[in-house]
Amino acid sequence: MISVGHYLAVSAVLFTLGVLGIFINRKNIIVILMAIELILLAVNINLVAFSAALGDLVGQVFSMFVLTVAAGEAAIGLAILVIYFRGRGTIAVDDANRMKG
Amino acid sequence: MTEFFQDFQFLGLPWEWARITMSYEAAWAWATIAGILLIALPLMLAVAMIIYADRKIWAAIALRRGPNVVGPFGLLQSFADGLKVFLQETIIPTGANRGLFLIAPIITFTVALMAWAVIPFNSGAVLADINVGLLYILAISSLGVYGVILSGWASNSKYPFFSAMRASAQMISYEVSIGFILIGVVLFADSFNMNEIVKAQQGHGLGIVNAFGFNLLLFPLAVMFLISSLAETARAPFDLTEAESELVAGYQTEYSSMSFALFWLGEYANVLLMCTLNAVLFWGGWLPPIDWAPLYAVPGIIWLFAKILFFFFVFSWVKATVPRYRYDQLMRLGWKVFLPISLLWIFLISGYLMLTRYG
Amino acid sequence: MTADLALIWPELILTIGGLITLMLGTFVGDRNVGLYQLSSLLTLAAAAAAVVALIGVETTVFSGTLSVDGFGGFAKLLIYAASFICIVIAPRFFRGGMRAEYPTLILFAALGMGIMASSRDLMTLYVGLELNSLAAYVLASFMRTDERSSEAGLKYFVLGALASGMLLYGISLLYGFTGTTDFAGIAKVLGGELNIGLIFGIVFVLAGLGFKISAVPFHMWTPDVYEGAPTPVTTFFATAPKVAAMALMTRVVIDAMGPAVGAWQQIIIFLSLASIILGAVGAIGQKNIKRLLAYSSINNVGYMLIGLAAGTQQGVEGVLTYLLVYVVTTLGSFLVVLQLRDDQGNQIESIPALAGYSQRRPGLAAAMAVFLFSLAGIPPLFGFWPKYLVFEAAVNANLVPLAVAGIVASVIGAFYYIAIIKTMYFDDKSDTEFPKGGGAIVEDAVITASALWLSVIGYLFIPVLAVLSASAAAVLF
Amino acid sequence: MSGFPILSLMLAVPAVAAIVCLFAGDKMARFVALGATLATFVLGCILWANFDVGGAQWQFTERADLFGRFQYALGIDGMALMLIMLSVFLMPLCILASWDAIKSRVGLYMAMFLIMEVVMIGVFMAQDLLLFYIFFEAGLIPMYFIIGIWGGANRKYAAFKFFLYTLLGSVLMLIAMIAMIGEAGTTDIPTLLNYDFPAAMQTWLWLAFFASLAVKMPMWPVHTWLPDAHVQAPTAGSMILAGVLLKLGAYGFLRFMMPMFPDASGQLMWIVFGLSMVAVVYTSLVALVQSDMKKLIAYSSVAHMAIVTAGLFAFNQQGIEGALIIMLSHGVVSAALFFCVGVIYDRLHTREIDRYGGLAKNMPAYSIFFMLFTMASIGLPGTSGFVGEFLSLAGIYEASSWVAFVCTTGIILGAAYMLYLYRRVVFGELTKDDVKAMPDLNAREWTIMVPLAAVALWMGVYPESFLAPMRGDVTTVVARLAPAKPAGDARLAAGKPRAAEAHGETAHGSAHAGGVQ
Amino acid sequence: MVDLTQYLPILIFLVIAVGLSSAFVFLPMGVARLTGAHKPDPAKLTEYECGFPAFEDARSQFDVRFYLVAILFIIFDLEAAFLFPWAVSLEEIGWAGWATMMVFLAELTLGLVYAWKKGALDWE
Repeated sequence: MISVGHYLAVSAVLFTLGVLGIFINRKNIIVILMAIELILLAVNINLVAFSAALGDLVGQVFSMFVLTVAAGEAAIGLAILVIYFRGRGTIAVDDANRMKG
Repeated sequence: MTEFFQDFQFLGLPWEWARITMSYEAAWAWATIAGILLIALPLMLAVAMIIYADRKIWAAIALRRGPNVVGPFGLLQSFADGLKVFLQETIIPTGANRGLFLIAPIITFTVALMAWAVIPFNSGAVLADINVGLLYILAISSLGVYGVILSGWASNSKYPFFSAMRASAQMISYEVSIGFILIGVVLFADSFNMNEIVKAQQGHGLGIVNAFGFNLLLFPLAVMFLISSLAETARAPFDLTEAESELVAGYQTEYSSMSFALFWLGEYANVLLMCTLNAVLFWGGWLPPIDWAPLYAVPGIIWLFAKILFFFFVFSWVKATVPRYRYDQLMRLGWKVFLPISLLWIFLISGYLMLTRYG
Repeated sequence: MTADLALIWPELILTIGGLITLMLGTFVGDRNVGLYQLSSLLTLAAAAAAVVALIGVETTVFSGTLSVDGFGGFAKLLIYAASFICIVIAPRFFRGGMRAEYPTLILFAALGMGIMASSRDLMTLYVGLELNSLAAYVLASFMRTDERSSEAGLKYFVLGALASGMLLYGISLLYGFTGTTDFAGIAKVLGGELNIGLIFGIVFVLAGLGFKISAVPFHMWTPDVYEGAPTPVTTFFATAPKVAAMALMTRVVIDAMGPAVGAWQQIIIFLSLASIILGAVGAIGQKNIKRLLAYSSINNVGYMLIGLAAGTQQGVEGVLTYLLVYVVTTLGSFLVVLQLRDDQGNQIESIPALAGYSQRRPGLAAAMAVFLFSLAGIPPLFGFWPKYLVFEAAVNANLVPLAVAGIVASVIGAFYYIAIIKTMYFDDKSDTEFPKGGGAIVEDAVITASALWLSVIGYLFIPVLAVLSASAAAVLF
Repeated sequence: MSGFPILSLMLAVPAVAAIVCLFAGDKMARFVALGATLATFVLGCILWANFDVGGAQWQFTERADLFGRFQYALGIDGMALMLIMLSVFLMPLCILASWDAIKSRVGLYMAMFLIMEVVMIGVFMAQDLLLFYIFFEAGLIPMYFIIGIWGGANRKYAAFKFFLYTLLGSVLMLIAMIAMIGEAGTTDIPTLLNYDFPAAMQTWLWLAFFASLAVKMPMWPVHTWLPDAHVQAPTAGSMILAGVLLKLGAYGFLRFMMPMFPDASGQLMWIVFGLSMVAVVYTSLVALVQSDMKKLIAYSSVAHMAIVTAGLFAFNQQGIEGALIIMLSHGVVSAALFFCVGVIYDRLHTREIDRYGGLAKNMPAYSIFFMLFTMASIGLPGTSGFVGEFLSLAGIYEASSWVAFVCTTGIILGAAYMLYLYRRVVFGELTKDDVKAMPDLNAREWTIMVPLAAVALWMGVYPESFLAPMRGDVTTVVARLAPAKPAGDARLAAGKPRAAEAHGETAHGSAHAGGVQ
Repeated sequence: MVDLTQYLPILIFLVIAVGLSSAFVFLPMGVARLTGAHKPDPAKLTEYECGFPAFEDARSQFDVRFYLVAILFIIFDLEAAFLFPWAVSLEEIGWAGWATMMVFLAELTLGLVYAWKKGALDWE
């Protein structure tokens, strides 16, 4: 039978992938957006797994909040990316260096 | 699951024998696989036949004869086409992403099949009787966008690309209104389980009519859902994704052989699915139209198929008669008409239910 | 529940007022700056009045997810005041580019920050935080055609989202291993044996919150965002969200993690020291004044964390006083930065261009000098007092090495502050003209008032501040 | 005088004047500043006149609970009175000294000086630890501006160095103060003076205070900011810096470190002695080779302050009284010397010693005053320097003969470099044309020189007027230190009365202690 | 824990469906090689471009309105996620729950109004 530990392991892997995706990726900002979604996905897996294990609905309600907020976040991220792209003409991570110091 | 076994008994297979000779798990597994094949294979057959039907209806309205050479009345036309594409060469353009290019049709077709897992063909005759069946369908049909957009992207060709962009924008636009429309149904049925939704329609209209659609509150939703399902499957008059004059053949332009055929199969499977959803969600599914005992003698699956065929006829009829929308009109309809109306309707329906049922 | 609604009037007012402002902008048009400006300012004033009306109430609402208390009230008043100023100063900065979204977003951010400050449940914490962050991301990239603005927004978004992700991951672990999202419930469990899951949860939550208050090592976004964002937005970022995030951090640390001192104190101490030192060192050699103020904010956050690290009521009082003084100072200094325009009306952000500023605009230069000395914590300017309070709390909590390290690093900090004063007062006049009449009366009044307050006059307010911060901090203990 | 808040008034007059100056025109600012400083001086004289010598330790106390956590508490004892007098006396002279020399941003300049005055007398008046700290630190800001804006070519560097050095020192003192407040539970200085801190804590507190005050003093090796600051500061800035600001450190030693941490002072006095010994010799030698007049005088200040610290840590009446007199004397004399440099700097715009020579011929009055102050700096009997040096050396000798020996060497070296300076500037042939063209003192310069000279002589001839108010306080400190006082190596023995029938002088030793009376 | 066995048929279905569609894609490719229909040549493998070689990369910029639609979709579709659990629990949560959701919908509508007035819903 699948236990909470298994879910935790999966979510930890996803979370790590997401964080690495943000830090290692040097090419495309869209990938960063995806990595962020991956992190939130990991969180949701955690929340739902805990919720089920604890027999407590709070985790699932929380995951709904995460879900919707993630949607808002993705929308805003995409919007900002679009205006960034329109100004700069590139979405490469390394090109986001107009400010230095 | 017991119900599941029982409901397939009418097919005359010796299930009892299977249960004697095998362990429960093995019998369950074989029965499930058989059930899946019983859904998938007839579905493909049905798709072949409705492509033929589509062409015939269209031809008839245009006062043409349609396919009439292969087999009696041209009945085998689709099979001939199928055989032809099967033997064709699969061309993958040099600039394409090979992997994605081939995965796209697989996704489209897989997804088109998967949605059927929760469709109730008769009382309890569901492959997976999950409590969030409707959500599952929403989720699976959303995945269809991936097939479209991947095909357009992977082709690395202008027309497929534009077509894919258009198609996905169109699909997600209408998905929004579909989502809100379905809330209305769920409010009335008080369940996400497809079977429950069907059962909730028993005697819904004045105690005799087995359909949500005759409810004055739900009828506008039924109409909007029908139109949205046309748009969602990119059927005429919303077939802008493959508007030949602008986009050649849409996102499948670069495809050939069986990969090409898979898009067609998937598309028609989706059309059938949408017809089924119309039937199940608003028009009583496997219930007879009138809540009158003799009618229940006819197996539910027959009623369902009849309703599906009716809606398919409507689809073809519309395709043959309604002129194509412009893209801006299409978007306008989705965002400025259906979305506000469905938002309003959620308010109306939930308010009505609070006053009458729960208040 | 209806009774609960009467206790969240500030939030309700902000929600409704925000929506009204948005609709005004939508239907009346962006040209009518005065109208939506007025509605947003009235909203903030009304919300602040509601907070004042609720003084003395100490209870929880909505099944204990939000608390109505003096601590939240203190933070909210500060947040609303800062937001108020940031709305007032905007039209002159954006000139033709002012849109109704600006006050709307500020109102929604203020709403989110209010929720942050009064949350006592992980769920309200998250919702408030995100409401604030989402509005902030958009604000950062508010000047759509400006490359730096959009880049600032992008960086803020990416790192902010990462921070929320980490925070959430920590929250999910805390929830899973304590079985509740309620701060008090969490504290009860943390009072017992700590397992690895809980430790990870605490670390991730603190890391996420560390991002929001821009504590080192989670500060990377701060200089870029401060530099790139439009100046009124930077002003906003440097003030209100700092208050909210710091209040939230305090609540989480004291209320939810209180019993697990061993687990969080080390982290806070590390964050604090790293922020103080890096904030001070990083600022040296900066040529852009907004960037420099960003490092200054990192540095100051480090000092606030000293008070938090003490974990005592005295420490929290110090943090609150610090926040208040810091907000006043920062508002003042950014208002001065806002007035730096050349004769074409272009914004000037380069520090070398400030050479000889004291001869061109003596009043503004004097005010800026007051703000900078105050940020550096040099007596007799009032910036000294909150620093004293946090150090006192740390010393009394037996964190003498932390206090010593912090105070020694403050000398490094003083170096770059006085370097700007050097530029303004000692250097020969630069070519940049700073035409007069740059500031509206309101801005001049705010600058004058805050400069005066931060000079010796502030000391007269210590008794008031002490009562305020003590009654606010007492809620947590 | 009872009840009248004269101390607050003394703070208020220059503070208000400073604000007025900020907004006034150049000419107006000069007169406002002069008027305010003179008014403060008059108030100071009233203060002295009403000071009850031998009365309560703390007089003119004012107390107002304005700040909640600490008090607005003012009050003075004899030491503070004398140092306040020094400040208010020097201030009008400083304003006069910069009357013509400062041409740009006069209002700001005058405001900074007036703030400086507030801060300085505030330090001496403060009866609350935090209030003291605030005043103590506040001095940085106006001095930073004075050096940085109106200083010489390298003024920015000097201003930075001054600011950061002194800040770094004083922040450690702040931590110590916090710990003291936490331990004693009060910020009231008179209470703290009698509070016995645990011995282990005393050591740390002492070291923290020492770190701060040693920089302020300045003691070797943290004195390096001083020559830079002096050289770059305008004349009046140097005057006030040498005249008063350096005394803040010594005041801190005497007010806080010694009475509050007597045990630690006893244990760690070797640090002070060691550093003082090095300083007195080393800085004197450095002063010998200076080619810049101001730098030379700055190093001489460091040497003098080293004698002050050594005298203070002698832990006996003579040593401390001597140190106090040196402080006062040095306040007057070094300010006067800096002004002397300023006078010729205004004329020739250089401080290079080699650029001058033969001034005795064309500036006789100037030469006389310069000579007087040089002698006072050396410690010629009859001038203020002699009294202090003699007393403190006597005290030091009682504590340690070796330290006394080294300090005496320093004083001899001091005579060497000061006379060498004087010879090169004033004597010799008047060869350079531009030097020949220099006029003698004008009326304004006379006005400054005369009071300075008068006080230097007064202090040398009748020091009792200055010692009397302070004696009681010194006794208190000595009593407080007595338990911690280590045995000296001087093997003092009470002199044997020659015979009972002689002049009846029974206590020759006590006459020794009394010094020149 | 929730009984996930209900979902097992779906998993099996997924395996079969993927197998079936992969077979449909890859089998003809093999068959074509066997029958000799597989005869690629460069002209055949170029992408369709009305008869002449492609001028530029097909994946160049496209209309920003598509992004706008995507953003609107994310917002509206996922906010609907709150409606699903609400719709089936109306009985338990009563008028308070109903009113809360109506407030939420009202705000959502205001969002729609805003997008509408700003022209985000206009394709032209």
